[in-house]
Amino acid sequence: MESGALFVAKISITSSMAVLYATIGEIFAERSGVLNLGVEGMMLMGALSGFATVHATHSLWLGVGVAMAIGGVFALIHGFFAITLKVNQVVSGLALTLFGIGLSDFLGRPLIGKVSVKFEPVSLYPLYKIPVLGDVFFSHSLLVYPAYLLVPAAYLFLYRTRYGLELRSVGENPSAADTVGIAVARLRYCYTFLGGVLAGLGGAYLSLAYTPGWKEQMTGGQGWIAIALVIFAMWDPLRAAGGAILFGFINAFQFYCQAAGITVVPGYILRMLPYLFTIGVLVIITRWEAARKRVGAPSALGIAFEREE
Amino acid sequence: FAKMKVAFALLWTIDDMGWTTAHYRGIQYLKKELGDKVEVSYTEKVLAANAEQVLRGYAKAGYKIIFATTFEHMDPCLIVARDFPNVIFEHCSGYKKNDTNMGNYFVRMYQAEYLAGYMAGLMGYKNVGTVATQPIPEPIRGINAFTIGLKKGLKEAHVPYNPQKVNTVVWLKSWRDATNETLLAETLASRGHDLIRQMADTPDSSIAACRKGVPAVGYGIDVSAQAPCALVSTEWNWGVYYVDTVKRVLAGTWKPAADWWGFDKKGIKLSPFNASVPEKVRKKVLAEKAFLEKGIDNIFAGPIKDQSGRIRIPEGRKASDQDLLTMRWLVQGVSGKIPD
Amino acid sequence: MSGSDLPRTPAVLMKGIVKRFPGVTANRGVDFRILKGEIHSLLGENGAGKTTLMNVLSGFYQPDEGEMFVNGQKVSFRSPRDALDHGIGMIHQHFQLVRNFTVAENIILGVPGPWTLNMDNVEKSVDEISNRYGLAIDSRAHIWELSVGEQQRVEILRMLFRKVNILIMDEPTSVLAPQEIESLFETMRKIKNEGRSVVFITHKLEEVLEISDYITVLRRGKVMSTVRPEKVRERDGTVSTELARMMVGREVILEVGKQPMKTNRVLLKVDNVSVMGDRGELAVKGISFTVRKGEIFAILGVAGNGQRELVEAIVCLRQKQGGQILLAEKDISACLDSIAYIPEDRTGLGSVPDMPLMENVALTNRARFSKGPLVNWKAVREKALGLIQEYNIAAPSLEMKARQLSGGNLQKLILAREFTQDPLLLVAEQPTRGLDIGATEEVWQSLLRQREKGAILLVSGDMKEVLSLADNILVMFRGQAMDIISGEDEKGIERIGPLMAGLR
Amino acid sequence: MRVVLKRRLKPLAWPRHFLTPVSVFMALMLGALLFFWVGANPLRAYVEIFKGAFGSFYNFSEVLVRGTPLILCGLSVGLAGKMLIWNIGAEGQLVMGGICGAGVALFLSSHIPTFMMIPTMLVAGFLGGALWGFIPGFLRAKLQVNEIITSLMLNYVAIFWLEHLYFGPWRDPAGRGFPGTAMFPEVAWFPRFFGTRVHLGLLVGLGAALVVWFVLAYTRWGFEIKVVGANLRAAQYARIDILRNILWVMVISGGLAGLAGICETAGIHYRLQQGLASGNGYVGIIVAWLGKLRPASIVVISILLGALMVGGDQVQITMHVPSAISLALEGAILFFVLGGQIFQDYELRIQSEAG
Ligand SMILES: Nc1ncnc2c1ncn2[C@@H]1O[C@H](COP(=O)(O)OP(=O)(O)OP(=O)(O)O)[C@@H](O)[C@H]1O
Ligand SMILES: Nc1ncnc2c1ncn2[C@@H]1O[C@H](COP(=O)(O)OP(=O)(O)OP(=O)(O)O)[C@@H](O)[C@H]1O
Ligand SMILES: [Mg+2]
Ligand SMILES: [Mg+2]
Repeated sequence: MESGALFVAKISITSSMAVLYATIGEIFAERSGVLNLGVEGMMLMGALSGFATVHATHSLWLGVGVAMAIGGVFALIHGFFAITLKVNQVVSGLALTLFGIGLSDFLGRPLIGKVSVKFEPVSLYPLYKIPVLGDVFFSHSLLVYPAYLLVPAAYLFLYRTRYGLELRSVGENPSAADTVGIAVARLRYCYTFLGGVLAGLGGAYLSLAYTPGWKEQMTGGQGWIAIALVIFAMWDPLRAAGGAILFGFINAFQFYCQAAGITVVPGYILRMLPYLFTIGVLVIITRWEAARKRVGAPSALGIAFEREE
Repeated sequence: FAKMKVAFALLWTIDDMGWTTAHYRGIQYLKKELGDKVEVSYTEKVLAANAEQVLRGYAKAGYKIIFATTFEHMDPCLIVARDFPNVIFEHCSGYKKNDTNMGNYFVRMYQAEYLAGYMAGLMGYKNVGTVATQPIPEPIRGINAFTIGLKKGLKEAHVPYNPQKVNTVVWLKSWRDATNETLLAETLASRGHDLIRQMADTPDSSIAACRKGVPAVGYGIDVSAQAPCALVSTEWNWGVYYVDTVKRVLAGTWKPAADWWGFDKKGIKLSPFNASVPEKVRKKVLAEKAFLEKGIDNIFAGPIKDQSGRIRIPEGRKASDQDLLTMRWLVQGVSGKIPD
Repeated sequence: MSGSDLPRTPAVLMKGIVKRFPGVTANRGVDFRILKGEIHSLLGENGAGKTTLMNVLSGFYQPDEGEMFVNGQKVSFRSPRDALDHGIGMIHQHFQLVRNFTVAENIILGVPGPWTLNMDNVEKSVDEISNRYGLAIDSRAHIWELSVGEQQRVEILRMLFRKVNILIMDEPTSVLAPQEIESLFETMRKIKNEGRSVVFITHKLEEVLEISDYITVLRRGKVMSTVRPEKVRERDGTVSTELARMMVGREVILEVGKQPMKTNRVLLKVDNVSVMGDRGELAVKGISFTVRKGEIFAILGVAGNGQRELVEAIVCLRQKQGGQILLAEKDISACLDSIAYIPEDRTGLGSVPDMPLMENVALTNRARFSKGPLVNWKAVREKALGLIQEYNIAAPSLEMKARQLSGGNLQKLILAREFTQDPLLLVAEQPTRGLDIGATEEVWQSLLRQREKGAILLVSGDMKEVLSLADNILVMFRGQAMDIISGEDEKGIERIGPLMAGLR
Repeated sequence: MRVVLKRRLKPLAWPRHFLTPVSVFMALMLGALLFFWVGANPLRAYVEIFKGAFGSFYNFSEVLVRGTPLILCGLSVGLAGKMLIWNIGAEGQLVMGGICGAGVALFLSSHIPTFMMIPTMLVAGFLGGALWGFIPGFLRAKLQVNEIITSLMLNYVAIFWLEHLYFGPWRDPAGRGFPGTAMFPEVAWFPRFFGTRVHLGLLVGLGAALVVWFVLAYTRWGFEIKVVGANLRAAQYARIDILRNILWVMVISGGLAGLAGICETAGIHYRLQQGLASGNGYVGIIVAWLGKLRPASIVVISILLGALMVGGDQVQITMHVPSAISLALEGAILFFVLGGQIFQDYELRIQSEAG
């Protein structure tokens, strides 16, 4: 029996990974100015294709790769509509979500209830021996550990590299970026694709590690949570990690209270809590950013770029 | 000679690995048994708002027997039944019927729950964690039967236990929600519960239990393929009811009734046991099952106390079907409240 | 300078450039040549094709016909990057800077280099260059913290950092104060002396004479002529009418016969008003003045010295911190209808570019054209047609979107719309910026006519405009009123330049 | 040589009338592939869909029934969309409308005269949705909090609240512990027409469409909404009270979705139960944008999507094709219609390398 606090900490991590990957991906896409509301659809397609691949080939890593590729390809559909055709990005993203839900549901039929190999928890050798932290952080499935690298890497990439600077400039002022010779459309495609790849990875985490197997709509709204978290995190990968885990925590805490027989608040309020909490934090953060005269959102988010010609 | 047309309105998809899959297996069974006499059709995802449309559509299309298989279909079914007196309607899991052409049916899942609990008790599991779904009489009855069986088993195995808390119930407030089922099962396993009772309509809580190295008891259909650690699963067995009903209609003997089939009519099943269930335990459970098959059901025979220790069913009395169908209290030994 | 008489190979040669837009041919076979180490001015009325030609040269547009040579080599640019690679960089009329980035980040943006970015190093080299060219700037400041003039310096620094050989500047002086213009010219000369070339686009002919080595005049997409400045300078140093005729094809004098008005009772009273700026600092610090009926009162200053904030407080777009503003003795905080405002930002603020002209006419007039909750669109249509006639606006139909109008025509439409409100006070902000001399003349005349009906608060950075129109001139610097000078006061007028730079 | 897309100065006029049909056709071709995938004859499938939707008076009446909540949700999203406010929360507003209207039907029916019953329920439904629209509207207007997220999050909250009510305090005491409120008294049932399930809600939807159209086209307020949507700064300049406009638009937008909620409960379910929140609010977003935010088009699109759903049920029955195909088709249609727009706004140009 694990101590309650440690357990909740640990499970907050495991249960938030899919959202975390998708959030980081969406941060990249939005930082480049592309608002992709199709995260739910991309995650589902990733989850399905990942599981289907593993089911057919028994190769876990191939499954992860395929999930990421399919997530990316789906993102490119949105990219094509948003970047090349310049249609309204909110609508295009919603269409992607619908299409993803419908298609994955449709194609995934024969796979429901099938079992295959899956990612088992692996304790990372020396690290898991660290007292307390070792168990919380380093005895997860192999799909969790990349996130530990991804989060700081994403942060450093955004703020400490030339490519990060270019990426941000494209989301802030594409025409300025264009003036200095940055290929706006190409970058937007790249990062939209990356967003899809990570959403696909998030989906694969669900279908290959967290709740192995395929079920229709198995993401259960996590794609939307990811989109909320991007704003919550003010487009910052470090804050996104914090937010995702916090969100996982609130959800886990709810069940933990029930299991432990603690009833402070009625159950239905507890279930609303993650959502009310998101709204609350969003309000606070927005106020805070406004007070600092800083708007976190990329200035050109959701706006198509077109060189006047 | 035209085949008789039989239709089913289904709650969800035929491969949801839970409620609807169980009905679908029933449909398959019906086709296998009476395929030469009937033509079968079904519609998935019949939500409350469209139930009337789907049922009416079948009635208009000349279907003779229409099964409406979820609670929310009840009222629409009643309305359509009134408009089509020559069509026979059967509604599953509700309580309304009429006197001419609509009956209802359900099966006594609690009997299987009782057996599963009994098995768990005999094996010495005294701190069960239950992933419960929605707080309506059906799961409540199941939890109670499971707990009654569990305590009986523990007593017979001479395992000391905390009479207030042998079965901890946590409510999902949903019939199916894979990620939260996983989360909940992991929470229970990590809190030291020694057996996870899955009650949701997907095998995910059993799967999560297996991953945590805790045995599970599956629900609805046999989950052993997905969750090898499942000791046993309690299964719906709708097929026999469907075959029987259609036969009665063909024979002209069908009458609207409120059917509630137990082991005596094979309305439910217990899956094969996991290899780890000892032979002695199996024997005892099967012996208990044999009673039920003979129609002897003393599961809710008094004295039965509720959580507060109050006697709910006094000595010498047995809960009536009416009591069972409206049950809103938990027996002693269950930890956790009925949420609202 | 010394090198200008030596024979040189052209740094850039453009031959027979044709660029078509839907419905317009902006360049109709332009030949253009830039020598090494020269300042080459490009002149022409609005729509002559100057910007288009330079957009072609800097890789933004692909020409439909024609060839380009850089240092004798044939080139074809697909994007600005290609042009930059050939050492050609353009500073646009609308600055192309990322507001949330620092100066150094903007400068390093798009410069090829290694993966990682060491901002300290970048800042150091930026400081170095800014010292060398006398372009003082804080390389760690964010763009949004900078004045327009400073932003322009960032644009120039960015090109210098990239070591461009051809620097194109599209109307760089239209946003600068006289002092700033002088220092810009200094920088341009330094660049030229290093053997690099500058293309300078402007509407101000005096500047052309002062700085250029060569002048090319475009008209309707064709080169009218390329001359040396000496050829178009009169003996007294003024611009010959020849140049204006080359540009517009007719005589333009740009003089308005302004008669002094009988000043009347006080209309607007601004008393010790302070206003916060966007960055949370006091942008206007206790300014007081009065405007009388029949007066054109000008607020003159370099952009970014608080004029914008003051105007926004008067027209009810911004809250004031302290003080009082009274219009005809009524407090203005109630957002009075008797004020009309012609904003500098014509497309962002003054109109809805994606709406038809008719709806744009209704924009500020909707109350006038409504009965109860309903808008009388028929009346709006009639009014709009009337305005188009009266103000000579070139618009084929009322269903046309506002963004399809040219700058000058859109400005006339906004002017006309605001005049119909019969306002007591008309606030006109940079009403002729970017307009050619022909359009400018029309706008000035309209303003003078309006003066007779109420009062005009003219906000401008253009000294010539202010001197031609204003009865009284308030010079603003860093949020404070330096002085108020009568338009008749010759001595006072001489002090305006220094006052704008903060010297009392 | 390369191919480039260039925006046209003016959208081409001639493709306007058949672009959408052609786009829908293309989407159906993609759908045909899906049918092939499951081994169904696409042509027959589409014939079945068509017959299922329009094959009989009864079938068509069901199309109208499905279309009714879509009209109201589409109007809800569309009105906010005119102002560039993204109301993703129609689903939750619908639920709140259902709850409030049901509250009236369940608890006030003895206090309200019969002829006032249904109007009162409509008002209550409107107010319920309006409240749920007010929250994101207020947060957006006053505090600039992103309304996409807040309205979306409130959907979950509303649905949990609904569940709480019909599982808990509002559960039918005679319902044997099953979830769901008691049936409304019959005075609270919306009248149905022609012996079909087409109910008063359809008229409410059509009426609302008419009102929204009139407001947008002819009133000053409608004009102001459009200005705010087209250029926020110009709206400020024109002294339009943006705050108040956002608030009112979100309140009315929420109210429209709320009407959808009460129409569904009082026209179809006659009680609160599982299945009130069945995605109509989300489909409303598609409806609004497929209808280009125009009320008349929103009505037409709602009915067409209703037809697709009813027809989709039909192929499921006759050809045993999974029901998910309707959803995939909706997504595909949305994509193709969006993409089809390109032919109106852009021209394809082959550019030779000049220079
Ligand atoms: N992106 C465009 N699309 C369509 N037409 C354009 C575009 N840009 C310029 N034009 C047209 O090309 C012509 C030349 O415009 P250009 O901007 O080069 O003029 P300009 O000489 O720079 O004028 P100004 O003095 O007003 O800056 C004008 O008639 C203009 O309307
Ligand atoms: N970006 C654009 N998009 C579409 N049309 C444009 C664009 N720019 C210019 N035009 C068209 O080109 C024409 C000329 O525009 P431009 O701004 O160059 O006029 P102009 O000659 O400078 O007039 P003015 O002297 O009034 O400023 C306009 O009538 C307009 O329809
Ligand atoms: Mg122009
Ligand atoms: Mg120009």
